[in-house]
Amino acid sequence: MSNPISVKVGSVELKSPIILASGTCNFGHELSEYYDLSILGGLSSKGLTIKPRVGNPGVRVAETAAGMLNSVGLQNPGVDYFIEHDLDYMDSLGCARIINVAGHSFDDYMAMIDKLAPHKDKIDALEINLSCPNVKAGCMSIGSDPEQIKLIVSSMRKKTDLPLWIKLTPNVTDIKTMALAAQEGGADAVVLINTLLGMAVNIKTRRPVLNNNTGGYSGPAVKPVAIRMVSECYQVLDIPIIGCGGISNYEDVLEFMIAGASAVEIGTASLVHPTCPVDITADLKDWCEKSGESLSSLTGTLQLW
Amino acid sequence: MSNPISVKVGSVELKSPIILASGTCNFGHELSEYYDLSILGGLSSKGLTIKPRVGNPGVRVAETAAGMLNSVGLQNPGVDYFIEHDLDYMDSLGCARIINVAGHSFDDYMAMIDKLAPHKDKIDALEINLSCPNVKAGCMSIGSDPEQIKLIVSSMRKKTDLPLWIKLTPNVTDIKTMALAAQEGGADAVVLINTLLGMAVNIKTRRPVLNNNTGGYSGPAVKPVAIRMVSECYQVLDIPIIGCGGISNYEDVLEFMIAGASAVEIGTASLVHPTCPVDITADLKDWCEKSGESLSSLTGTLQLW
Amino acid sequence: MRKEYRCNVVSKCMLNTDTAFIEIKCPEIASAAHPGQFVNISCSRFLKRPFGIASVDKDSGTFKVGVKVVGKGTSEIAAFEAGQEVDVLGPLGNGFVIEAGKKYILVAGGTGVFPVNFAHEVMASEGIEHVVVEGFRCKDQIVLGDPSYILTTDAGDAGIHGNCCDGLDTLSEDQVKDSVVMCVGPLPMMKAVGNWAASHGLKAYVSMEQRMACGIGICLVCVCKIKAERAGEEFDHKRCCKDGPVFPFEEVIW
Amino acid sequence: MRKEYRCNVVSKCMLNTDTAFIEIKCPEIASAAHPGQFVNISCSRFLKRPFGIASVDKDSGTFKVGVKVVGKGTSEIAAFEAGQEVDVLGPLGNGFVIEAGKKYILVAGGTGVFPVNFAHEVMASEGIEHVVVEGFRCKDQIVLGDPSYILTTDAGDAGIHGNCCDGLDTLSEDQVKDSVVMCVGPLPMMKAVGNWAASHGLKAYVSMEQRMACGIGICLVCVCKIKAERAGEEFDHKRCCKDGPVFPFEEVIW
Ligand SMILES: Cc1cc2nc3c(=O)[nH]c(=O)nc-3n(C[C@H](O)[C@H](O)[C@H](O)COP(=O)(O)OP(=O)(O)OC[C@H]3O[C@@H](n4cnc5c(N)ncnc54)[C@H](O)[C@@H]3O)c2cc1C
Ligand SMILES: Cc1cc2nc3c(=O)[nH]c(=O)nc-3n(C[C@H](O)[C@H](O)[C@H](O)COP(=O)(O)OP(=O)(O)OC[C@H]3O[C@@H](n4cnc5c(N)ncnc54)[C@H](O)[C@@H]3O)c2cc1C
Ligand SMILES: Cc1cc2nc3c(=O)[nH]c(=O)nc-3n(C[C@H](O)[C@H](O)[C@H](O)COP(=O)(O)O)c2cc1C
Ligand SMILES: Cc1cc2nc3c(=O)[nH]c(=O)nc-3n(C[C@H](O)[C@H](O)[C@H](O)COP(=O)(O)O)c2cc1C
Ligand code: FES
Ligand code: FES
Repeated sequence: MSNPISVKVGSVELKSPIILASGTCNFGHELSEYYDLSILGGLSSKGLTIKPRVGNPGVRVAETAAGMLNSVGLQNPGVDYFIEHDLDYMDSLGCARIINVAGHSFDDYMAMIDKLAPHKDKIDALEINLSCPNVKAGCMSIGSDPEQIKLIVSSMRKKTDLPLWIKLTPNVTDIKTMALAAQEGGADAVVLINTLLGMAVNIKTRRPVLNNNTGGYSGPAVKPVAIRMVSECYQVLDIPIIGCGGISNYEDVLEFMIAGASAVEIGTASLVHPTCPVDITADLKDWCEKSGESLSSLTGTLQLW
Repeated sequence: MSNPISVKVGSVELKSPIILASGTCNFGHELSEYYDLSILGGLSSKGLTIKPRVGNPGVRVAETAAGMLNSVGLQNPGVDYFIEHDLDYMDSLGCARIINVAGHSFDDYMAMIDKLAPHKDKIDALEINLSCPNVKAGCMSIGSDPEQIKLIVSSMRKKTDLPLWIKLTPNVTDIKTMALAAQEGGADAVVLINTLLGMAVNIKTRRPVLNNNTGGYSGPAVKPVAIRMVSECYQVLDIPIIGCGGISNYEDVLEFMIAGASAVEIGTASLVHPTCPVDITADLKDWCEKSGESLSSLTGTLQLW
Repeated sequence: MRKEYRCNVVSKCMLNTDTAFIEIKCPEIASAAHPGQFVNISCSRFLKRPFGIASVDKDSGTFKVGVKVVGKGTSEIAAFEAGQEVDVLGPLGNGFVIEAGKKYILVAGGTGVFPVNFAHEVMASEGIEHVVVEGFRCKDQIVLGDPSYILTTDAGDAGIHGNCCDGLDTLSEDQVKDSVVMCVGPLPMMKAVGNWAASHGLKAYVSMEQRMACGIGICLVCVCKIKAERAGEEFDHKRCCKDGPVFPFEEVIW
Repeated sequence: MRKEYRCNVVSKCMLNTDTAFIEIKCPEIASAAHPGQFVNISCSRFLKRPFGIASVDKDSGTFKVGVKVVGKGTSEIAAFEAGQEVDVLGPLGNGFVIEAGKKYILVAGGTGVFPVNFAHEVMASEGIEHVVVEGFRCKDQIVLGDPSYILTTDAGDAGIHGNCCDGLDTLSEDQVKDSVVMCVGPLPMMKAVGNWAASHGLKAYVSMEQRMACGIGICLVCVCKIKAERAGEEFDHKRCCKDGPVFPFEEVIW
């Protein structure tokens, strides 16, 4: 057992199950001042769109019990700028390069694949964020309509053989249907979960704390929902799952992997303790040493009652 | 302004917006040892079913960050036993008597109404819990199918003129559709929210902590989701909303009312601090005195951005 | 009316490396507590933690609990020092019924030694005849032992080599006869002791443990299977916190 | 490499009823800090809280922050006593550029007096010419005042009756000429001071405040509107925590 914490997500080999979640590590520059990112399994870029986006105005964060709401609104420099200025940097980090792709319409997503596919030597996987609230299909997002998910994933599949990781929204009645639709469309993996939709009210001003009214809820508070969704999907899927939502220590990582995740993403925890992935990595190695087990053998070992 | 904290939920007048949530106060006996329940707006009984239920076996609670999962599984003595042994007690408490009704099928719910309707002089409202996971309609619960909601509510409506408060599950893609369906069926109010579906894993045994595998997630952690749903529904509904989910202090009550609630329910907070409704009530009175406002005037004053 | 008390830790000592003995000031609880009852103590985690009342000093208005470290809450509580503020609910549950004129056999294993310590304290002060039998894994684990106790260790490095039942077997016929057995410990042990009592024609009471939330009977998460009162049903789910934690042995479905 | 430091509070005093001055030991931060930078300090709430560095003592390896109580986090932090453990990230952000040979006008309102105190401290010790103008609501609110400062109060019960700009207007032509203005305070005040500077032909820098999560530039929640670098675009959203908090006045879109 040379590296007991290495894992595989389909064809993608990761030297650790820890991936930094999109939107909580930018493109890696800032966190590189805190630790050597090559210890990570991977880093998922800030969500990118065809055009640059300034994101939402005003207050974008609200603290909650054991978590936070954000309404950044996909602020990003646009995919062209990213390719020119940040992709090489991400390539230099020494961990898997996951590019998070967002869009407002079917066409947006297709255009994004066309832009990124030519750079496939610098990309390990495309993480497709299907939970953007403003899409052609109408007021409901692509990520809560299985037909749309299948269509969009299968259309991307035709354009690239880069691994497609489909990141799903938890704000749905039945996550299994969405995950199965992604699988049928040809996804290589699903990422569970993006943020829960939440709101906080300022009782003095009687206005939402966030200028966008609602925001994405993340942090330890969402973990029980994420674990449940990972476990539900593991029972029906044939493709791997990347677990995400509230992870803040190595025990959380084990919990996600036992429930069915092949790898995990750490989001909000990096905002609270930037070097927590360093500690988690060390603790995971320690656990493997003590238990004599490799992490990858944990995936899906949960025995339901 | 004789009582600045009195509110109305449709035709039901409550001397305070505080209602104890179903399943977190039993039928009132135990909490009466801690405070005089007549200070409350109301008390919602433990969820009742046609037949007595022993509930789920084994471990039924898992602690989480800022909340807990429960898998009690509707343990209750059955509606007949309740009517014979507990209804008079609830009637004696001096606060509104809300009877929480659960079932496994359409027929169950109808039978429950037939049992309870004759006791309408001892009942202020029926709270219909439409988020039971095992119903005739198939694996999806009644509470996540608008057609079923409308059917069941309109059928109940024909059987009783007791106020029908429909308690909805948050585990749906679009809560507005569910709330509107309840309204169309003739509901007098909706109660938002019941618990989020969650899971916790014991990493040593590699089994779910709860013997029922999943459980209902409650406590401060769910508040942002609940507030968002109350606000969303307030924007489309004509009937009142009773807010619920994570309330643990008077500021939470104000937040829910500003977002659109006419009254609120306190659940898990009673498990952590049994007398917290006493403090919240005092703080609300204090707030009214200081602000010169009545609580009922707060409902729905949220000004969105 | 009952209350949730905001109390102070008055003293703390370690009984062994992972077990703390914590004294908390709360005159109301100290004066109302009966052996077998428990308290629910707050820490920084979301829910309170239940501990059997291990000792009471009515004069100083304090009570003690023994806390064995098994997880995050107990690590935190075992590290409390004098002055620490805690929220406490108690005394909770139904304890042991101790009647003058009767005689008792108290049996403890694991953290069961704490409630049994309180029962012994009360019986000793009220002159109620009783013997105490306690089982431990090994010598290091022995806490709150008393020279009058019959101690057993699985490892055999102190007291009688064996378990509680081996300890019980050393009692004289006289000690056993007409006694009431009270047992607190791990489930298998309580079952074995209950069966031992039954085989000697003795009435036994056991103290059940279950994960709790409220501790006061309103959430129904802490149930254990108890023989149904109504005919036709196999069992009832009774609340450990309110209907128990002490139940007659023969009513528990194991 | 940068680090999150686990530090101890060394001393705490109250500057007035709702403002604490807290000294924290962290040699790394003390030696690296520049005026205008801030630290992110943990409390029991989920996110850390940002505070401008108000003073540094490199010899003792400590720095100070002034904490005005406005909510739950600041109440908790203001109540910290010596010995309290805190997690601290810092020094964060881009501070004021202080150049030898230049002269400065430092202007503060509200909690802006804390970073300005540090700037004054550094300039005084390095012999850099500067004046300090501070505006308060009333006499009671004056904290960290120095006899050399020009103080203004809205209430007129101390110093000059008026706001910071009224204070600035009392400066001699000589004091104003060729100075660089550095301003920390509420938005309307910074805007007024910036305009005052512009009308006197002076370059001004302001320190923006926004709700933060990470404080280190990775989450993009803390942005403010800054004139776009690329032509054709109206504005960029720049991060207060990483690209700021100090920005040239003329680049901020108010
Ligand atoms: C009536 C009663 C009396 C008790 N008396 C004592 C005593 O005198 N001394 C003592 O050391 N321990 C006693 N216990 C057990 C003690 O409550 C648990 O060890 C403690 O709750 C574990 O908390 P934790 O945070 O360290 O463990 P974690 O495993 O981190 O806790 C997670 C959750 O599970 C619960 N939990 C974990 N183990 C147990 C358990 N064995 N029983 C009940 N809940 C558990 C916790 O309360 C918490 O809600 C008693 C339990 C009960 C029900
Ligand atoms: C760069 C910077 C420097 C600062 N320097 C100082 C200083 O030296 N002294 C001082 O007393 N205060 C300073 N503040 C403001 C201080 O950070 C807030 O007063 C504090 O975060 C409020 O926390 P709370 O929990 O008491 O308020 P709550 O309202 O309970 O906090 C809720 C959330 O909103 C955030 N928040 C609330 N008010 C502000 C605010 N004005 N600015 C930023 N976030 C806010 C909190 O951090 C928290 O995430 C500074 C803020 C920034 C951004
Ligand atoms: C500030 C912030 C920005 C985020 N931006 C993105 C994004 O651009 N694309 C995306 O797919 N997810 C985004 N997310 C979601 C996270 O990647 C992650 O799925 C979610 O926060 C749950 O994980 P956590 O609880 O560990 O944070 C963002 C989350 C936060 C907190
Ligand atoms: C232990 C427990 C039991 C519950 N039982 C019921 C029930 O029988 N019927 C029901 O409608 N809701 C039940 N609920 C849900 C609560 O009434 C409430 O909707 C939910 O817990 C969210 O509110 P809270 O965060 O204030 O607890 C239960 C909740 C808990 C924690
Ligand atoms: S713990 Fe709530 S009923 Fe026992
Ligand atoms: S607070 Fe995270 S980028 Fe500024």
